[in-house]
Amino acid sequence: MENRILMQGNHAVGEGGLQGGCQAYFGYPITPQNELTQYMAKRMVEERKVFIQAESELAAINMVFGASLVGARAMTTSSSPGISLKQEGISYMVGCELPGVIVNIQRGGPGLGNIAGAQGDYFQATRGGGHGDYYLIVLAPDSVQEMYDLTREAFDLADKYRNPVIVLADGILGQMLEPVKIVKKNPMSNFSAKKDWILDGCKGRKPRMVRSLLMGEGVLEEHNLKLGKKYERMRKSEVRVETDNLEDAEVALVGYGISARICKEAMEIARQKGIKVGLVRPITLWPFPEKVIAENVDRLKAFLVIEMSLGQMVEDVRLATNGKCPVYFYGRTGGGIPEVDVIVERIEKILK
Amino acid sequence: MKKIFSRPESLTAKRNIYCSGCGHGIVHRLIAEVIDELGIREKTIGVAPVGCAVFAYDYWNFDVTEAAHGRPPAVATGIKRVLPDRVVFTYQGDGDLAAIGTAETVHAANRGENITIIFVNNGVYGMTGGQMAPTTLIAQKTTTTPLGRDPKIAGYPIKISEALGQLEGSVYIERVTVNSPKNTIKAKRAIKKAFQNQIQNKGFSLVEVLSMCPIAWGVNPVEALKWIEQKMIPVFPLGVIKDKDLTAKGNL
Amino acid sequence: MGKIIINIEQCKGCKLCVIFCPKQLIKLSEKLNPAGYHPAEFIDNGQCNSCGLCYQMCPDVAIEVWKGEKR
Amino acid sequence: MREEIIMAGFGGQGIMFAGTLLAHAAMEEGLNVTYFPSYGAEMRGGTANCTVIISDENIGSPVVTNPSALLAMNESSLEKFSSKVKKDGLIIVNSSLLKKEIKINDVEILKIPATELAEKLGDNKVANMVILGAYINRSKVVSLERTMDSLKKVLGEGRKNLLKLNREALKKGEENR
Repeated sequence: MENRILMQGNHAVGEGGLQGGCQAYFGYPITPQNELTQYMAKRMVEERKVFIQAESELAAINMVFGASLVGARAMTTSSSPGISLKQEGISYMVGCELPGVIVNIQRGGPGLGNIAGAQGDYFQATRGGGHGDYYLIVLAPDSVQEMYDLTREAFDLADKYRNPVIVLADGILGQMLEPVKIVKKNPMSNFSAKKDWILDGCKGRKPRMVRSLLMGEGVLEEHNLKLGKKYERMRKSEVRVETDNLEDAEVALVGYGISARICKEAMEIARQKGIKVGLVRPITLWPFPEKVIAENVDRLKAFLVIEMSLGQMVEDVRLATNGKCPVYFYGRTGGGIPEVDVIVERIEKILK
Repeated sequence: MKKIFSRPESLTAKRNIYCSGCGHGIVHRLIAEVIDELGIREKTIGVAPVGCAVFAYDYWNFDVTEAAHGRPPAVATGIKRVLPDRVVFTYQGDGDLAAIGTAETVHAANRGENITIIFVNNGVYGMTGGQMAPTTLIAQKTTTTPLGRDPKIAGYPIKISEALGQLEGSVYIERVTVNSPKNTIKAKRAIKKAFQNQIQNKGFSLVEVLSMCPIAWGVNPVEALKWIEQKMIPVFPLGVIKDKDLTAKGNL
Repeated sequence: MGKIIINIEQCKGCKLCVIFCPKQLIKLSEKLNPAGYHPAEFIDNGQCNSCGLCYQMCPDVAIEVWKGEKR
Repeated sequence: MREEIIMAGFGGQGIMFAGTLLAHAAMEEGLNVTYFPSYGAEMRGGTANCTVIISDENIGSPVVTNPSALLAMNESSLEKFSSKVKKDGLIIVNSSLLKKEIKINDVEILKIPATELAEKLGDNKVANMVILGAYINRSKVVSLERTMDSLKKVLGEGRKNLLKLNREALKKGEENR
């Protein structure tokens, strides 16, 4: 066996961040991601990097703004209600083209909701989230290993596009322990030399300004069109998706994150019963892997979308099918977890 | 002949968009002069607020960013912690610092962040059209207190500098004004000290500047100077509110 | 003996320099500048002692102060 | 092979620790494993439980409704989870804290006086290890030796002084079946 360590999902995000070159972390307590902030409090200091427990999520994201502005790889993490508060800062970061990593360990909502794992923030994450006209890459891990891997990679993606990146996980992934293979690499090699936009004092160059207020006639539109081209590049290059058993499938399950693992289990059980079920697991929720859905609309009898919400990603699946294939939905909300047996029953019902 | 007073290097040649008689232009210049005199232009990073001074980056000839409304102290914290050898300051109005950004201000001070804050208090929201600010005086008429600020409805003018002085983390807090040449020269001394404190790693320094807003006050620029003298200073008295240097020497 | 140079384009005619000049050497011009203000105008009668009070109070940093060499 | 274990007891009975240890040993055995704790208000003073799934295949959800085994450290945990155990499953119960008689059909029940055995070893806090030892013996899902090795790693340098006592308790549980 390769060298694996047993790790909590929250800790894996922290360690992934460190391996991704995180130089500054700003947190604020909220369940179920507290272990992450606690982990960073210890590890960032060990690594002689910046750690602050901010006075609020608002302050934390704006500290990320400041740290990123001067060239540091910076991260903040929270859970749903806290992520809502961070949306202001995220929008400003996009406007100013500042990279940064934001991790959402989703819990039940709306409001204070509860502290159980949930997937109610899909819309918020994939439609920008804050005010204005923008998109972020949204990564959705489905294991503790991917909590580590995707957080690490999020830093590269953020720098590559000078745009914040969201890692959208949930309380179950945050709290669970699984073996993780730690991959060390030099995270700064690709992008560190190219930050010719940072503010670090104007020695030897003209003063710079970083801002998102663009009042001149047509200036904001021009800026947004430029950002729009960036989003197009992301759409072209960054789609990630895992598929399984689609070749002979009659029904494809679609789920992300922890729901995808439940789908995998349901698929195994259905196959044991002789039902031909496949799986589509979006790893990037934005850009959404619409192509793989569209390519299968003629062969499949239906898609069944599984989420821990009242149905959010299902809309993206419907858009991708463009009415050419029925899309069914089964979700649990408020901390409920979709049940494997129910999924299998639904598949049987669809095929009847 | 030789030039003895002129536009400092840290100020661009750009004409400012502030109203006639507005105090911001004077405060901008004082900061620019201090930065020139301390020789720190190339290592200074400014953080502009949301409010009338949102365009400050157009006027300062060094690196400047703009923060979300009320968040400059958090942005400055992120900058300063990553680059502790740079000089980082925020420039904030009363709405930005003492209303929406109260938490960020209080906690930056309480952490003793080694940053400098220039707090411009003119008692109104200027940019949005003269609404009540947290520092609006009792009975002062604004567009949202058309009958004058009634403390029973809208509370009292907040003395945020005095409140920040109570915090262990703040090092130096002084209230000044720019309503006369004499006071302006004093204001510059205070701003210089607030920057020097940071350079000497002393910690959180804030200078509150009572500043003229003739338009929102409904007076002409000359009357605005008197307005500060007669109405603001009795509520917001000038002087050193806290100076750990002096406390240590037993002078305060 | 000294003099001041006023940047007419930047001046917004607020009069703060006018009221603080100890020798009353500044007045508002009757002409308008491009922004529509009556800008400040220096009355150069040899009495300016380069005290700089006008510069201190100018919100538009539109005044330069010059000082003559000692004779 | 797939084992789904729910461990439950009072907060402070070392439920989370025992679950983590089992997960660690399973990982060292080269198996796939997930550990999922109950978290939140329950953590403090109330009941605590965790779920460990061990499999030689990929594991889906780390949460199970119907476990194959229940390790119940007290009576209330037994009442809460016993009816959910799968047919032909296993319940190991800490009989030291059990007042009522238990009757559950189609489930094997193993009674271990874990608290008393732990007290004899010098500290009733290691009752969790006694129960875990009994489970390891009964299920053979991980070896005792592997668990002993894992114990050292999970305790770490900071709690090295507790290693000997915990190992004794594991062994005690493993012998009592």
